[in-house]
Amino acid sequence: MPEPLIGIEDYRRQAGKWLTANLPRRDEVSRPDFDGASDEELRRQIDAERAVQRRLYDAGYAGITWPVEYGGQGLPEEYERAFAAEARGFRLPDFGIAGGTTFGVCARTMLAHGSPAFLRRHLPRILAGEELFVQFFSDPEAGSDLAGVRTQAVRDGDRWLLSGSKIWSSGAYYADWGMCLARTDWDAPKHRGLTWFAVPVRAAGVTVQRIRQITGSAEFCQEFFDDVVLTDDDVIGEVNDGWTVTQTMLLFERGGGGEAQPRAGGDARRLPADLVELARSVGTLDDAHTQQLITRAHVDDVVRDQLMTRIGALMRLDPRLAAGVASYGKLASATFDPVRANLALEIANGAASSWNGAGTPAARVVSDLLSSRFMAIAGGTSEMQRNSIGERVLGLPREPSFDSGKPFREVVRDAQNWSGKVS
Amino acid sequence: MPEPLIGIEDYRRQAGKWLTANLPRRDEVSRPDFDGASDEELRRQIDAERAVQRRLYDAGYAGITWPVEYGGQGLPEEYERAFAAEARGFRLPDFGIAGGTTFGVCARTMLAHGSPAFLRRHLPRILAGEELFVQFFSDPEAGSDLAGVRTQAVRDGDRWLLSGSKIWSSGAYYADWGMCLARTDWDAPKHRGLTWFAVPVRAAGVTVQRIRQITGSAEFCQEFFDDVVLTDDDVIGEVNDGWTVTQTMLLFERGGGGEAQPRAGGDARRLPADLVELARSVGTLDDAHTQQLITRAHVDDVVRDQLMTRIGALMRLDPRLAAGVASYGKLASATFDPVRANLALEIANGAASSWNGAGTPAARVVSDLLSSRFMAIAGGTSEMQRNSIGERVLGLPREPSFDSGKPFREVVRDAQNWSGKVS
Amino acid sequence: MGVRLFPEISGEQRLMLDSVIRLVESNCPLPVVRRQAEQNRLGDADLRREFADLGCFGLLVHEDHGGGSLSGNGVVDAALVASERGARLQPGPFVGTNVVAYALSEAGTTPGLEALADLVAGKASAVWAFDGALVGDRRSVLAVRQDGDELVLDGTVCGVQGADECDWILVSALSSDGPVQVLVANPTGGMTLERVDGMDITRRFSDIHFSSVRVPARQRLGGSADAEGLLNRQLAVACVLSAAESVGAMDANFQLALEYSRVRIAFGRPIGSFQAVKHLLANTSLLLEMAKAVVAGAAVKLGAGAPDGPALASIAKAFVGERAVELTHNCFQVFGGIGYTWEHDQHLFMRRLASESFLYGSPVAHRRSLWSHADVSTGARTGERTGGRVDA
Amino acid sequence: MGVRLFPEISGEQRLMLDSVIRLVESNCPLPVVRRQAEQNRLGDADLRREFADLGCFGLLVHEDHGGGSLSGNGVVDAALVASERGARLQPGPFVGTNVVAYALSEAGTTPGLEALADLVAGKASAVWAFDGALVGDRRSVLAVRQDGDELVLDGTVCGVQGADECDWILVSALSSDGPVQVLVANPTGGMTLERVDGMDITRRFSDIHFSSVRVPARQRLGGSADAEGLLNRQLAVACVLSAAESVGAMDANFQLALEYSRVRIAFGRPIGSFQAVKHLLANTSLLLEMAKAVVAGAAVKLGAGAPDGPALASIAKAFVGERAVELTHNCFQVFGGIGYTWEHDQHLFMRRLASESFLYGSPVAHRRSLWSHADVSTGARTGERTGGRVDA
Repeated sequence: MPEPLIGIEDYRRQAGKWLTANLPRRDEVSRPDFDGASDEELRRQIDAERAVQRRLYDAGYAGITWPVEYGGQGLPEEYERAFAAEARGFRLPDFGIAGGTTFGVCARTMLAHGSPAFLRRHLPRILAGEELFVQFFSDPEAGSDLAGVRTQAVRDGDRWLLSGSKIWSSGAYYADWGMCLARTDWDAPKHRGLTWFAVPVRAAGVTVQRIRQITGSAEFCQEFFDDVVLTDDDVIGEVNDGWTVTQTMLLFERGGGGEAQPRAGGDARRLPADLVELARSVGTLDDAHTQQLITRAHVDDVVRDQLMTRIGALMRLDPRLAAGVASYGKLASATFDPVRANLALEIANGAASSWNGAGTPAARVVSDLLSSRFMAIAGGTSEMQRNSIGERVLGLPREPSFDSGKPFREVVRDAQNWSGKVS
Repeated sequence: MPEPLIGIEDYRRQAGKWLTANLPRRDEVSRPDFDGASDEELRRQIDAERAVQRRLYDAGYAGITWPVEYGGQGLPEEYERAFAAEARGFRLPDFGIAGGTTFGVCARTMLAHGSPAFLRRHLPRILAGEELFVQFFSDPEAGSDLAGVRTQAVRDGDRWLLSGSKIWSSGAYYADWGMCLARTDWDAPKHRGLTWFAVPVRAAGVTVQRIRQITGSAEFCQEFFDDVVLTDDDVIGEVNDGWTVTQTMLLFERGGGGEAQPRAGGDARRLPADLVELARSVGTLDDAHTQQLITRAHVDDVVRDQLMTRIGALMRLDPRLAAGVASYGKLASATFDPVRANLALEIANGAASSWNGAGTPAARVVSDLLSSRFMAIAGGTSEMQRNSIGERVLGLPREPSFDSGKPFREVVRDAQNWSGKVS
Repeated sequence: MGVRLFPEISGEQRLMLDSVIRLVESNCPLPVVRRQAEQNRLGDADLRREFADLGCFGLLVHEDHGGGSLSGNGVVDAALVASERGARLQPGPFVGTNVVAYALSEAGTTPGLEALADLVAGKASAVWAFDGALVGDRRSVLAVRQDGDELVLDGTVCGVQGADECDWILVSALSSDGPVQVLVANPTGGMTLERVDGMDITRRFSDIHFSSVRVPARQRLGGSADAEGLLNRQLAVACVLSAAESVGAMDANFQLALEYSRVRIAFGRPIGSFQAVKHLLANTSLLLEMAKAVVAGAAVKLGAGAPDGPALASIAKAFVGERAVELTHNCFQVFGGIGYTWEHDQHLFMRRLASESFLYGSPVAHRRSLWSHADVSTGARTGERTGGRVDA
Repeated sequence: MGVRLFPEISGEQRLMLDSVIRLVESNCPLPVVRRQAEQNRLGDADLRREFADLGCFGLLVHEDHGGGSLSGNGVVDAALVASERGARLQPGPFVGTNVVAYALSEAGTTPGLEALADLVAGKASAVWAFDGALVGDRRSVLAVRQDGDELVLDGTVCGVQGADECDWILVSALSSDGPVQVLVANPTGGMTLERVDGMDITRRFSDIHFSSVRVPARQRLGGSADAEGLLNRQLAVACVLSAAESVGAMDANFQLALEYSRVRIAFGRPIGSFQAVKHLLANTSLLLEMAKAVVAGAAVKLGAGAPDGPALASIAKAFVGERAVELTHNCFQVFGGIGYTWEHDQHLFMRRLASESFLYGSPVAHRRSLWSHADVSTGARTGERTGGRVDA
C-alpha cells in the first residue's frame, strides 16, 4: 500500500469540516422507521438514505480502508477510526439492519472470497448506496444446522436455476440483493456441495414475504425461489466450496453482533432502573420480596457485564479459542435473558396480565418476556453454544455425527428413517 | 394349587395367636444397628435375627405364597396379606437392607429363572434364615450402563473361575451369598454374553470391603474376586442369557423400592415439621423470606405426594407403560431432593456451616445436603430416567447406540478410541 | 385427544368431555380464537348457551338451584371441563361464571337465585371482582359502607377477565366487619368498565371503576355466619379452575412441542433423538404430570369438602403458576425460530400461561396464604382455614 | 494448573502464585488436608510463616506498616492467593488474618500495630468476630459498653473459622453510637472458645463466648471518624477473599469432574460425549467463568478504592454463594456413585462450597444490603455506602 498522501491530523480536520458542511447532527434527525412504514413511505426513506450514502461516496468517505480498484480509498485503519470519531455526532446513513449486513458482513465476506470481476461489479455500487445486500442463509428446514440447506441451484447450460426458500433474512423487504447459500451437488457430503450466489431481490421468480413476529413487529422475511435465473457471474467464491465462505461470514457475523449489550451502568450501586420503575408503578417498592427480585436481577446484570470483560481478555489471550469463548457470551444472554424476564414478570405481580395505558412499565415486561428467548434461539441455539463450549473450550469428546461422511442425498433419506441403530 | 385346608379367618386368628405367643411387640425391641456395630456385635445381632426367622419358618409363616417344594406354604396371596396385617404390631426379623434384597429381589428373581435343583437347594435355607443374599450387580467400570460389566466367569473344565470386582452391594459385609452378574462371552454382543451366578461371600478368593460414604455411614461394599471357583450348580437362569434374568430383577427392584416416600402427611395445611423446627432453631420463623422458603418446600412436598398417586393410577391403567411411568417418580425425587436440601441450607442461614451440639436441626441439613443426589444417581441416574421417559413414555426417537451390535470386546476397544465419527 | 387431568374418569364424565371438546372444536378452535382476538370481537353468546346445555355452568350449583354435578364432586367435573377449554385457549368468563354460580348457590339468598338460574341456563354470564388484598395485589382496592338499606361501593378492581361481556358482577370487598359480597348487574349507575390491554390476547380484560355505586343491602350474599369461609372457598374454587385451565394449556403446548421434536430434522436426525431436546422434554413432561397431579388432587379434596381443600388449592395454584411459565419457555426452545412468528401458536400459549399465573393470586401470594393459615407453633394441623388479608 | 481468576496477570504475580502453589502442594496437598481433618489436627504454624515469607499476609497492609502489594492493588493480589488456596481446600484463618491485618493497618492505632507486625511476619494469626446483625445472622449477638477507660464485651459470636488457632481476635460490635472494633488477645479472661461441629471438615469452627470481657478502651480501633466506612470496607474485603477461595474450590471441583467425564466410559462412549453430560458441563463452566469474572471485577474496584467497590463485593459474594452450591451439585452428578464415597474428594468440595456460601453473609443478606445502600427513589447512584444493620 503506498503511503497515504495526507497526514492523519489533516485528514481528521478535513473530515470534520466536510461532515459539518454536509451532514445534519445526530440529534436533529430521527432514525428511519422501516418496519412500520407504508410501501411508499419506505421507498422515500430508503432513497433519502441512499442519497446521503452517495454523498459520502462522492466525497471519498465510503470504504475508507477498501481497495481503490473496488471503489474504496485504500487508507489504513487509523483513517477509518479517525473519520468514525469525527462522525460520532453526525447523522450517518441508516439503512437499518440491512445496512449492518451489507457493510459489516456481506461486503467483507465478498472481499475475502469474491472474484475481482465480481468485486468490481458490486463493491462500488454498495459503497455508493445503490446495492443493499442481506443474507439468504437459513432454509426453513435447516436452522441451527447451517449446512443442511436444501435450497438448490441447478446447472442449466451456462446458467443456474435457483429454487427453494430462505428464512430469517432481516430487512430483505427493502434490500436489493440477497447473498444466498444453495446446494449445488446433492451427491457430495453435506458441507461440500454448497455454493454462494448473489441474487437480485427483485429478479423474476423471487417472492419476498415479511414475517410478523410475536411482538408484532416484522423485520424478518421469508423468500421463495421459483427457478430464478442466475449466471456464473453471480457466484461468490468457488462452486461447491460454499462452506469455506460460510466460515468467513460467521466470523464477521459473530464479531459484528450477537454479544450481550451491557445492561448495568458503571456504578454497581445503581439498581436496574426498569425494574425499580416497574415496582414503583405497582406500589411494591417497600416489599421485601420485590426488593430481593430486583437485587437478584441486578446481581445477574452486573455479573454479565463482568463476564463480557473477562471474555474480551480471554479472546485477546488465545485467539484460537475465540469462537468457543464467544459462546459464553451468547449462552449467558440465552440463559439470563429469560431469567430476567421472569423476574420482571414476578415483580409486575399481575400488572403484566393486564394494564391500563400504553406507556405502563408492564407493557415492556410482556414484550421482554415474549422476546426473552431470542438469544437462546437466533444465530445458533443454546444447544449449539453448549456443544461449542464443551468441545472447543473444554475439550470434551465429540458427539457422533450422522451427516458429514455420506452424500447429502442419503443424509436426508436416512434422517426420515431414523432408528438409532449404529453398530 | 389345591384348595387350602384352612379358611382365611381361622388362618388370621391362628396367626395372631402365634404371633402374640412367639414375638415381642414392635415397640419393645429396637431395630438392629448393623452399620455401627463391631464384628462380634454384628454376628450376635444377625444370629438373633436368624433365630427369629427360623421360628417363623418352623411355624409355617415364612414363604407363605412360595411353592411347597421349595420350603414355602403354597397359599394364595390373601393369606400373606392376612398374616402381614396381623403381624403389623410385632417385631419381625430385621436383616436390614440385605433382608429386603434377599426376600424382595433375589429370591423372587430366582423363582422366575432358577432351575428346580437350584431352588430346592437355596430357597428353604433362605426361608429358614440361613442364607442372606445380596446383589453383586454393578461393576466399578459400569454403573448406569448395567450390561457393561467386565467381571468375568471363565470356563475351566467343569467349573467356572470368577474374577473382577463388584460395587454398591448393600449389606454384603454381613450377607452369606451374592447374586453376581458376570461376562461369560466376550465375543457376543454386550447384552448376550452375560450369566448370573450365586457366589458364597466367604468363598476363597472373595474379598469384601466396606465403602465409607460421605455421610460417614458404610452400608455399601465393594467385592474383589480372584479366581473364585464356581460350578454349574451356581448358575441362575441360562448361561449367556443373563440379560433376561436382569430384566426380571429390575422389575422387582423398582417395584420394591426406589419410589419416593411421601413426605407430607395427609393434611395439606401441615407445613414440613423439619423445616419449621430448623427455622425456629435459628430464630427466623418470623422472617418473611424464610416463610417463603418453607412454603416453597411444602408445595413441592405435597405435589410430589400427589404425583405418586397419579403414577399409581397411570400404571394400573396401562401396565405396558409402567416402567416408563415409574421413571417419573424417580426423576421427581432426583430433581426435588436437591432442591429441598438447598432450601433447608438457605433456611439454616449459616447454622449449617457450624453448629453447637449433635441434636441441632442444622446437623440434619448437612447430611440431607450430602445425600440429596442419591436418587439422581443410584439405581439409574437421572439421565437414564430422562431417556426412559423420552423414549418409552413420550415416544421420542432413540439415541444412537454404539454398544449393542458388535462383540463386547470391540465395544470396549472402540470406546477408548472414541472419535465421534460415524458415517 | 384430551388433557387427561385425571387418568381414570367415568363413562359419564368421558361423554360430557367429548361433547365439550366437540363443541369447542367445531365452533371455536384455535384459528377462530386467533381471529376473534385479532378482530377484537366479543365471545359468542350462542356458544355459551350450548355449553350451558351440556351442564357446564351448573356443576358447582346445588340441585335445588337447578345445577348438578356428574360425579358427586362438582369441582372435579368443572376442573375437567376447564382443562379441556384451557387446552384450546377458550376465551370468555368460564371461571368467573362458575365461581359466581358457586357463590350464589352456596349463599342461597333470594335475589341471587334469579341470576343464578340465568347463569346455569347460559342466558347470562358473570365475573368476580374482588379487593386485591385478598391475593396480595395492591392495585385493586374496594371500599364498602352501609348507608341506610343500601351498600355504597367505591374503588377500582383491575384486570377482570371477560367483564365486558358479562351480565353480572359479584363484588367482594373486605370491611372491618369481615367480607361483604354483593351481586351487581352490568351495567349499573356509577360503575364503569374500561377495556385495558392484556398479555393474553385470546382474552379481554377490563378495569372496573366504582364511584359511589349504590346497591340494595338485601343483595348482599349470605348471612355473616360463614362469610369468610365462603369467600375462601370461592377463591379456592377459582384457583383450582384457573389452574386446571392452565394445565390444559400446558398439555396442549407440550404436545405441540413434542410432535415438532419428532418431525423436525437437524444434523441428519430428528431433533427429539438428541439428548439435549429429549431430556428437556422429559423434564418438562415431569412438570406437566406434577401439575396435573396436584390440580386433580386439589379438585378432589376441595369438592369433597375436606378441611385442607383450600390449602391444597393454594398449593396447586402456586405450583402451576410457576411451572406453567417454565413449561412454555421449554416448549419455545424446542420450536426455535418458528416460535417467534406471529402465525405460530407458541406465543398464544406463552401469553395465556404467563397471564393466568397471576389471576386469582400469584405463587408468592399463595405461599404467604399457606403460611398464614398454618399453625407453625407445632407444625401440625390448624382449625378451619379462616379469611384474612395477605399483604403483598 | 492455576485457577486463572484473572486471565492476564503480571510476571511478578505469576511468580508469587507459583511459589504459593508449590508451597501448598509440597506441604499441604489435599491428602494432607484430609488427614489433618480426620485426625482433627490444628494447622501448621511453620507453614504459616512460610506463607508470610512470600508476603501473603502483608498484601493489604500499608508499606509503612511493613506490608505491600505486588500490583498496587492489594485486594487483587490477595484474591489471587485466596483462589489458589481455595482450589486446594487449605485450612487455617487466611481470610481472617488478612482482614484483621487490613483493618489494623487502615486504622493505624498504636497497640494494633504491634500485633500487625506479627501478623505480617506470620508469627501470629487472627480472626474476625463480628455481631451477626452486620450480615443478618441472628445467632451472633454482641453487646459492648464503656466502663471508665475499659470496654466491656458480652455475648456470643457463632462459627468463627480458625479461631482455635489464632492469637488475636478482632471483635466488632454495633453500638448505638456506631461500630466499636477492638483487638482482643487469645486467650483473654472471660472469653471462651468452644469448638463446634461444622459442615466443612477441612476447617475448624468455634463459637466465641464473651462474659464481661474487659479491654482497655485505647485498644479500640481507629477514631470514630470513618468507623462505619472502615467496617464496611473490611466486610467487603472479607467477602471478596471468601468468594475468591470459593471460586478456587469451584474451579478445582469442576476440573475433577471434567477430567472424569473424559475417561469414564458408558454405553461404548466416554460420558463426556453425551449431550446430557456435555451440556451440563458447559452450563457449569459458564457459571464458573461468571463467578471468576465478578470476583475479579470486585477485587479490582475494591482495591482501587472505587465508591462502588463494596457494592460489587456484595454482588460477588451473593452470586458466588448461590452458584457455588449449584456447581458442586452439577459436578456430583457427573461423578455418579463414586462421589458418594468418603475416599473421593467430591464431598470435601461440596462441604467447603456450601459452608463458605454463608460465611460473611448469605446471598439473601447481601442482596438486602445492596437494596439498603441503593437510592431507589431515582435508581441512580447514591453517596458513600454507609454502615447499617441488615435485618434477617
